[in-house]
Amino acid sequence: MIDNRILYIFSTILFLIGIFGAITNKNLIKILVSISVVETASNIFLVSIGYIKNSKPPILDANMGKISVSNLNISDPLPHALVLTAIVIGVGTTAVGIGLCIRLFQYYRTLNINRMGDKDEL
Amino acid sequence: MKETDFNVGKFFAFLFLFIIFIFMLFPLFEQGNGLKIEKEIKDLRNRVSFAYSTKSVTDITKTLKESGDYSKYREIYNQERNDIRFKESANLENGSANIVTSIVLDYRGFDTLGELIVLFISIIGLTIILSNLNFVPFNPPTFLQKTGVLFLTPFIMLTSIYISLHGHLTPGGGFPAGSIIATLSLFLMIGYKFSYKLKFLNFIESTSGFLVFFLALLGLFITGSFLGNYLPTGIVGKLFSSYLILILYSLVSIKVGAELSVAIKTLYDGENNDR
Amino acid sequence: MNYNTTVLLIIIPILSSFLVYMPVGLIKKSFKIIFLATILFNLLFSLKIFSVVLKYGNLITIIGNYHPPFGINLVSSFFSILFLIALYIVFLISAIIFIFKNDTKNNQQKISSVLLLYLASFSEIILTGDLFNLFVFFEIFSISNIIIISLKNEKFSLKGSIKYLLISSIGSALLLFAIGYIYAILGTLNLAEIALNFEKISFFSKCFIIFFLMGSILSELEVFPFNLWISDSYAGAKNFVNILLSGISCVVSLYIFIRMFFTIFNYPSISLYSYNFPLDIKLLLLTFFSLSIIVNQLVALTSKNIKRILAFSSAATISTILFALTSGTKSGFSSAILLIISTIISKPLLFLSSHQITKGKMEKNLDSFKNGINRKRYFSILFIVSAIFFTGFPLTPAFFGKLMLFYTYASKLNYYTYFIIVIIFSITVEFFYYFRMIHKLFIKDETERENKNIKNNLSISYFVSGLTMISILIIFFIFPNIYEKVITKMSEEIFNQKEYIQTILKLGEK
Amino acid sequence: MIIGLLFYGIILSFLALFVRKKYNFLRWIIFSFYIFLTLFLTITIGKDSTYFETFNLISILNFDLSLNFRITPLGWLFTLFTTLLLFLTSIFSIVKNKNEDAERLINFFWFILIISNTGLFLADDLFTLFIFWELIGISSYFVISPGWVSSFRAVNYYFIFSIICSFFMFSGIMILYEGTGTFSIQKNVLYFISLFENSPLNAIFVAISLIIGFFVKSALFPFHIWPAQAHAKAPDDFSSVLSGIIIKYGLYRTILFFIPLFLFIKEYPVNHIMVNNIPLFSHILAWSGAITSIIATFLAIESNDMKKLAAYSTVANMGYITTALFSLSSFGIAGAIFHTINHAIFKTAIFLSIAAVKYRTHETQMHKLGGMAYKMPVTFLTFLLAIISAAGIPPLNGYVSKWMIYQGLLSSKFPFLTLAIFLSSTGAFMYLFRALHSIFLGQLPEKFDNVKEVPFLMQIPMYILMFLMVSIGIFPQFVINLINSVLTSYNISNINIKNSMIFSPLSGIDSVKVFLAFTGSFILAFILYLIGKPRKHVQPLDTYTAGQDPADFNLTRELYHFAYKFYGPFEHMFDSFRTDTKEFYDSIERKINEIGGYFRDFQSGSIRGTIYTFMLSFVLIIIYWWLL
Amino acid sequence: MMNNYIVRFLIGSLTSIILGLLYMGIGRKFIARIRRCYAGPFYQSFIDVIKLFSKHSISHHWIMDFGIMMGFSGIIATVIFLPIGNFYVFPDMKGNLIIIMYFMTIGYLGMAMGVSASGNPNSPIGIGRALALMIGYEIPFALAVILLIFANGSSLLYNIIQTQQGSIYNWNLLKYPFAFIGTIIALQGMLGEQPFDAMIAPAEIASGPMVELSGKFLGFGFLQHASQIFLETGIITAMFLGGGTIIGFFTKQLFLYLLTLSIASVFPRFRFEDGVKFFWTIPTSFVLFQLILFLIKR
Repeated sequence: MIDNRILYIFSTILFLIGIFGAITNKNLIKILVSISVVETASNIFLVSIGYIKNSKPPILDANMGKISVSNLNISDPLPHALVLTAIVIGVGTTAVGIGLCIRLFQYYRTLNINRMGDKDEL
Repeated sequence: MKETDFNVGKFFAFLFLFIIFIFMLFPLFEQGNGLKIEKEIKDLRNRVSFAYSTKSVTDITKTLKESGDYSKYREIYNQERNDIRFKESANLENGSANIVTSIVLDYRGFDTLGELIVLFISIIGLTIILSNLNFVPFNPPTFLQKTGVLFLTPFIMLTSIYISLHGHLTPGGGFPAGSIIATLSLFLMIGYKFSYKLKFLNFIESTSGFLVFFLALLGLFITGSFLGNYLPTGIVGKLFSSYLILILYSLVSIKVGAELSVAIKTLYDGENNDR
Repeated sequence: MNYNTTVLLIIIPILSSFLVYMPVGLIKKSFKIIFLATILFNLLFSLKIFSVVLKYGNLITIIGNYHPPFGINLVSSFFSILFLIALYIVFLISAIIFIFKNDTKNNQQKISSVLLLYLASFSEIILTGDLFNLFVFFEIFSISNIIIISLKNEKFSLKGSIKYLLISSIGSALLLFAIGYIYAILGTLNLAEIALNFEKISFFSKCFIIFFLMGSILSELEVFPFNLWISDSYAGAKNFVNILLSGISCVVSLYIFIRMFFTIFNYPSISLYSYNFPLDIKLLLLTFFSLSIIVNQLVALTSKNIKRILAFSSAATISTILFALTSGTKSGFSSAILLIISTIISKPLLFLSSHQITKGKMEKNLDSFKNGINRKRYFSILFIVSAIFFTGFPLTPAFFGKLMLFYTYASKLNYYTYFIIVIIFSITVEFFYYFRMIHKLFIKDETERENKNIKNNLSISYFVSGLTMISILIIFFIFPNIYEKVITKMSEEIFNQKEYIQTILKLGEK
Repeated sequence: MIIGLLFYGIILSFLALFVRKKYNFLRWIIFSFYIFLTLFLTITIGKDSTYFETFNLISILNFDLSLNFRITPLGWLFTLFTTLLLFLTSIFSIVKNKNEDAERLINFFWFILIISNTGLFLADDLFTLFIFWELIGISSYFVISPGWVSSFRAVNYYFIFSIICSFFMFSGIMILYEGTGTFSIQKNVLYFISLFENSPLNAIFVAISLIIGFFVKSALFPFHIWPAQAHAKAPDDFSSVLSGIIIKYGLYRTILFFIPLFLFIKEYPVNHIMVNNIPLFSHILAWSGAITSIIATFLAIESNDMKKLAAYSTVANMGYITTALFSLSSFGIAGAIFHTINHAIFKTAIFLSIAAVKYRTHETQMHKLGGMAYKMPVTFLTFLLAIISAAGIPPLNGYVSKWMIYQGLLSSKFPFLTLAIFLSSTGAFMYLFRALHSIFLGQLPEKFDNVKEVPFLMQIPMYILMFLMVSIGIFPQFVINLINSVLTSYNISNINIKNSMIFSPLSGIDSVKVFLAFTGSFILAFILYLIGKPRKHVQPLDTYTAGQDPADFNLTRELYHFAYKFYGPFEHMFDSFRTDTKEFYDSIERKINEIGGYFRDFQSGSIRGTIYTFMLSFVLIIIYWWLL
Repeated sequence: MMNNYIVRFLIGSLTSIILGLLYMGIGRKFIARIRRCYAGPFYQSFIDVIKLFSKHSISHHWIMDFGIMMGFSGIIATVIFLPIGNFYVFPDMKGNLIIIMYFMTIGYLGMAMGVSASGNPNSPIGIGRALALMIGYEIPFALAVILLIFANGSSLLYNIIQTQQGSIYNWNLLKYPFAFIGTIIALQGMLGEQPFDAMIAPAEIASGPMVELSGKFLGFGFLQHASQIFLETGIITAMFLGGGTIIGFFTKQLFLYLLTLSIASVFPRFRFEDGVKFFWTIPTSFVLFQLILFLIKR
């Protein structure tokens, strides 16, 4: 029942929820959280590409025995590798974001972006 | 946006996102010719990762070299090849049982090194941004925290070492192991307010990073291309099988552990009160 | 031809950034030398590679002994290496300024390692031949941008960097979506192979890929709806950061745009046709970029802060470059290259000299330019010369760029010719606010107390870097046919996608 | 040899820049020496149009850009009279700029102006024309506001207009270049004419791009506000150059392009709308000239600043010239060219005398001046002769060209255009007399009692100009022969002239006999004057104050000088429909600033706006694509 | 050939002065008759001129003398170009209309310059009013001139007169009646007669320009006014009444002058800006109507 299209639709919905959160939230931390939601949505999409119906994980271990060219019944390993990197990138950006939030809070005494002096001196 | 028309903003946001949602759905329900996302994919035949999982990249490239056209690798996929048996086949291309780790460190190793730098630069960024910021110190550790930390630390240490060493056999590898080490240092901070000096952590971090890249650079001088595998690959499935991946992944775990603990330390009690 | 050592261009800076970051006593003292040594190494090594490229044509570097469709590869072609050399020169200049300015004493070590990683990331972006690798290093590039902008730790730089962070993280998510989509359909991540069978993709997925790829690059390219971060980050950033931002960040994203559109989507002959939703991509891009030109120029006209004016004028020039590229003809491309050359040369100099002129003043708006000619005579002359070069005085590269631009839109582009009015509007506005600034230099400032003793302590680094840039400007003014050969060769290379694929996938010829 | 001249000029300009402040006059002597050199060379080269000279700059990206020059009769004529007048103003400015501040910069940019002036007129291809055109735009801008405290506002309209017109011209050139493959003017003009057949849309675009330059540079109707502002702020001797010469460049370029076009259409009106057998487009241009002259005249009548008055009169004269030019009759075109020359001469005379008055009194408001004639007779005489020739009164040169313009207009049956020209020329007499009265005649204010005549060096150009006005007025045949050579080069029928007797289809005049008539009647009046009893000199105030001493009613001579609202009631007639075009441009500027401000605030708005617009723009692209 | 011109010149100028003064005398008698009182003999104006030239006069500056002389010589120079009957001072330039219109302005300029040099504020006010009025009546007059030039294809008065020879029916008066009416009203303004004499009104601005003139300068003013009458009536007769032989020409001129005087003695004075408004509306519409008729017919 679960095939690529359903996964694709699921990840787009998650993506849009993340963006909706990023747009409508007032608090900066909540925005950063919703952005990490967006990151995870893209990661999920990336993993869902490699999904093959009732296939085994791409790790050669005892009970799988051998990998033969003819019946290669494992899911695509490449997206897994890509996701590994994408997660860390998500972490990186959120880390820097949090640092900036701390500094902004220390400056403006509030995290509500509307009151962060939008009419500054130009 | 003023406070009042906030929910109007919400409505509009919803409208925009609905339009984008429709746009994103078009590719699925499109009749026109040309490739598109199918319902489900049968096998890895038309993908590059078929060669990765059958560890047959070098001899595919050898056959392609004669024909001179590298773009026609899909036809050569169904050539007969001896299959890889767990704990028997030896001296393969990279000898790691976990194919994902083989891609992560061997076939597309450069991405992981890039990822390493991402983490490195974001932590430096964090320290630069939060430089000389004084934090409100946490209240002293309660009894519960002390005993809990005391009880948990050995087990955490054990799992992180296990994960980092078995990177090429079981899922997980350098990055999860590093994050576990970081949690360890967090517990120590919470429990005993003890943390290594920042200078020491930075030193470990930069040396391990330097070593990772240096070893990779050795590949260039020995095997003629950067990140080339100059160590023997051993028997698939054994603990000591693909030596280069083993070394690299352990260094990565040390580096990530040191880095994340630096990050946690700066977030925890600021940079300057370096006890 | 395989040439595996170009990787050093990327690895050496990374190794030295680790070295520079070590809190060891020995390195603490000598990290400046290491820093400059790596940059010089990069510059010289890229010159050597350039000579090899001239001899053997495009070079391919294989990483990990796995040939391209499987492993990651770097491509160093005539077009990309020249870009690299130009960017290294600008980076060297801003690095000199950064090193010899001794105010950020404490974390100068950390910042220099960030800069080295910045250097490694943009050289990787320009050289890479793999899509996911481009994404990873593009992320490093944008994170380092965020960090550099937020160096000054005061209101504007923080706001600018947080805005930039938000946009670039959403952009990276979009880019990931696009990469996943391409991999799902074509099964490969290698740029050459994607270029080879990009035609086979169906119409809507092609639009999906183009839109999502564009989404992530455009925010870097400072096109209007996406460039909301410029005004705060340029105004707040330090001076050498402005030079980096205007000189390198824009040009790198331009390179990605050119590489994406011309080699991968094979832009001029892209076939985007579907029965009920025909997409005329050229018209869409043209209207989009002309809108952004107009808006950027208007904001530059009406803003008061000097840095903001220069920032938006550089944003407008980049939209003009994109405007020229969308014409898709050879002359359009050569005008784009000419404008890029003029931006790379004169924009950093503008920032440098305007910073020096408004050094003493508290707020950096137009009035602080007053009486510049006798306060800081050397830097005002620099400012005037670079402004004239930037706005396209006859016989300067910018002038030839505009000449070619008019020529492209005058020729057989039927009703597109009337987009030229946008260009005329932008040139007039540009001339106006540049000459207003120059005019302000000459005006006597009443408010200034005549304290004769303001010794303008001419910092050597600014003097030297200003001198080098001016000499480059003059050379380009006197010998225009230096860049003529370069442009013809570049346009040939860009416009035949086959040759790019040939070098990587060898397509049957021995 | 022309290129040698230009390079020599550049070297001299830099040399003049480095001369120290003490030797100011040395700088201006170099300046006037250089102009004399150009004048001498233009005369010696003569009119043979085979003289071709090229200097290739670079050949880049299949463009071979080169400056090449050719002596065309029209170009030669324009160079001759412009360099002559520049030489005269340069003599005048030697003394004037003795202790001016920031005049080092003025001298440098004025030098560039002169170089590009000769370059422009002798240019043979469009690229050189464009380069010098842009050089003029920038250098004249810098001379007008050379860093004085005077704000940038006064001159920004002029600056914006000149950039717009130079870049529209650039796009026009590019379209032509794309068609013909070369920049040379002859080929491009022929191509431009043939363009109307095969791709009318492109042709109209090119035509508009060239016409805008003409409208802007010669300050026709929608753009007629910049001369007044530019003159008020320009250094006094430069304003004579500004209105004598710089305002003619648009005219020169239009003659190059549009006269052959309209004449061609006149012969073969294939599918063009013809209004009493001239193309509709030239009809519109003629009418725009007429409207400009009327508006400028009424603005001049109102203006109280003498430099603004002279500027508006320049705009009015440019209006006559355009109307005459686009009536497309041989007399009309000849009259237009002759009137450009005459206008340059008497306008320089007016401006030099105004500059002389300002040099001595540092005052430009007319009602504060008065009675200058009693103290500065030579300046008064030049101003009087200039007024007579500007109003077109017979013995002097203004009349001959106005007469030719009337012949041209009447012979090609334009009743209402002639009426408009006639209205504005009588109006011209009104404001010119006002200037004469309120500056030179009437009561001399106390504070100007010790005003002396301007030094002799400044008087030399005035004498030469007076001589020029009178000699051209009496013996116009020398100038008309030159104009005939220009007409033959455009194969328009020549004006038949037999030593100072001009025959036109409607009537003929002999300017020598006109002069004889005037001198005869003057002698008669003088004889009558001698018959009458000798007169006694009396102080101006005696009769009026009937013997009482004005001092004890504390009335000063200044109060008796009626000059402030000279035509007050007349001006009130036009109060109902007084549209101030400057107000119109200011509103445009405010609008642009507003929009720019809106975007600027939008840019630096709060952080949340960023993501919102990011997604919004995505949606907009999709909607735009869906609508497309 | 030279003396031939001098003789012709003297004939032309002296006739205009003498006849002008004659018309003024007859006119003065004519107005007295209308007002039912007695005026001096018809040669009264000759006596005034001789008296004025024999009295001492005062001047404020040599520019004043030069100006008054220039004014008078301007009018005389215009008269030279006027066809007196069929006698022309310059045979090869038979009365060019455009020259005449422009020469008239010299007269005004000279007078104005001399008078404003006198320093008296009243005179420039008068001159300002005169010039403003001039722009008023020049419009209908110019329109009539344009009409006639279009009608017979040449701007020489000689040709205009030739077309009107023969019977009274082909006078331009009958061919273009409305144009004639417009020009008559314009003539009223040119001569500065009653409805439009705000510029020299003695009651308002102490007779405006003439306030400082005394002795021979006032004499010059008189002569200028006299030859101006002769000139303007001469032009109108040439244009509309087909100037016949010498005597016929003079009688027509007198008739026109008396016509203007009769209008003058009946109407009060216009304010000069209302005068300009009047000129631009009523007479201009007459002549315009005639011109449009002519254009439609052609």
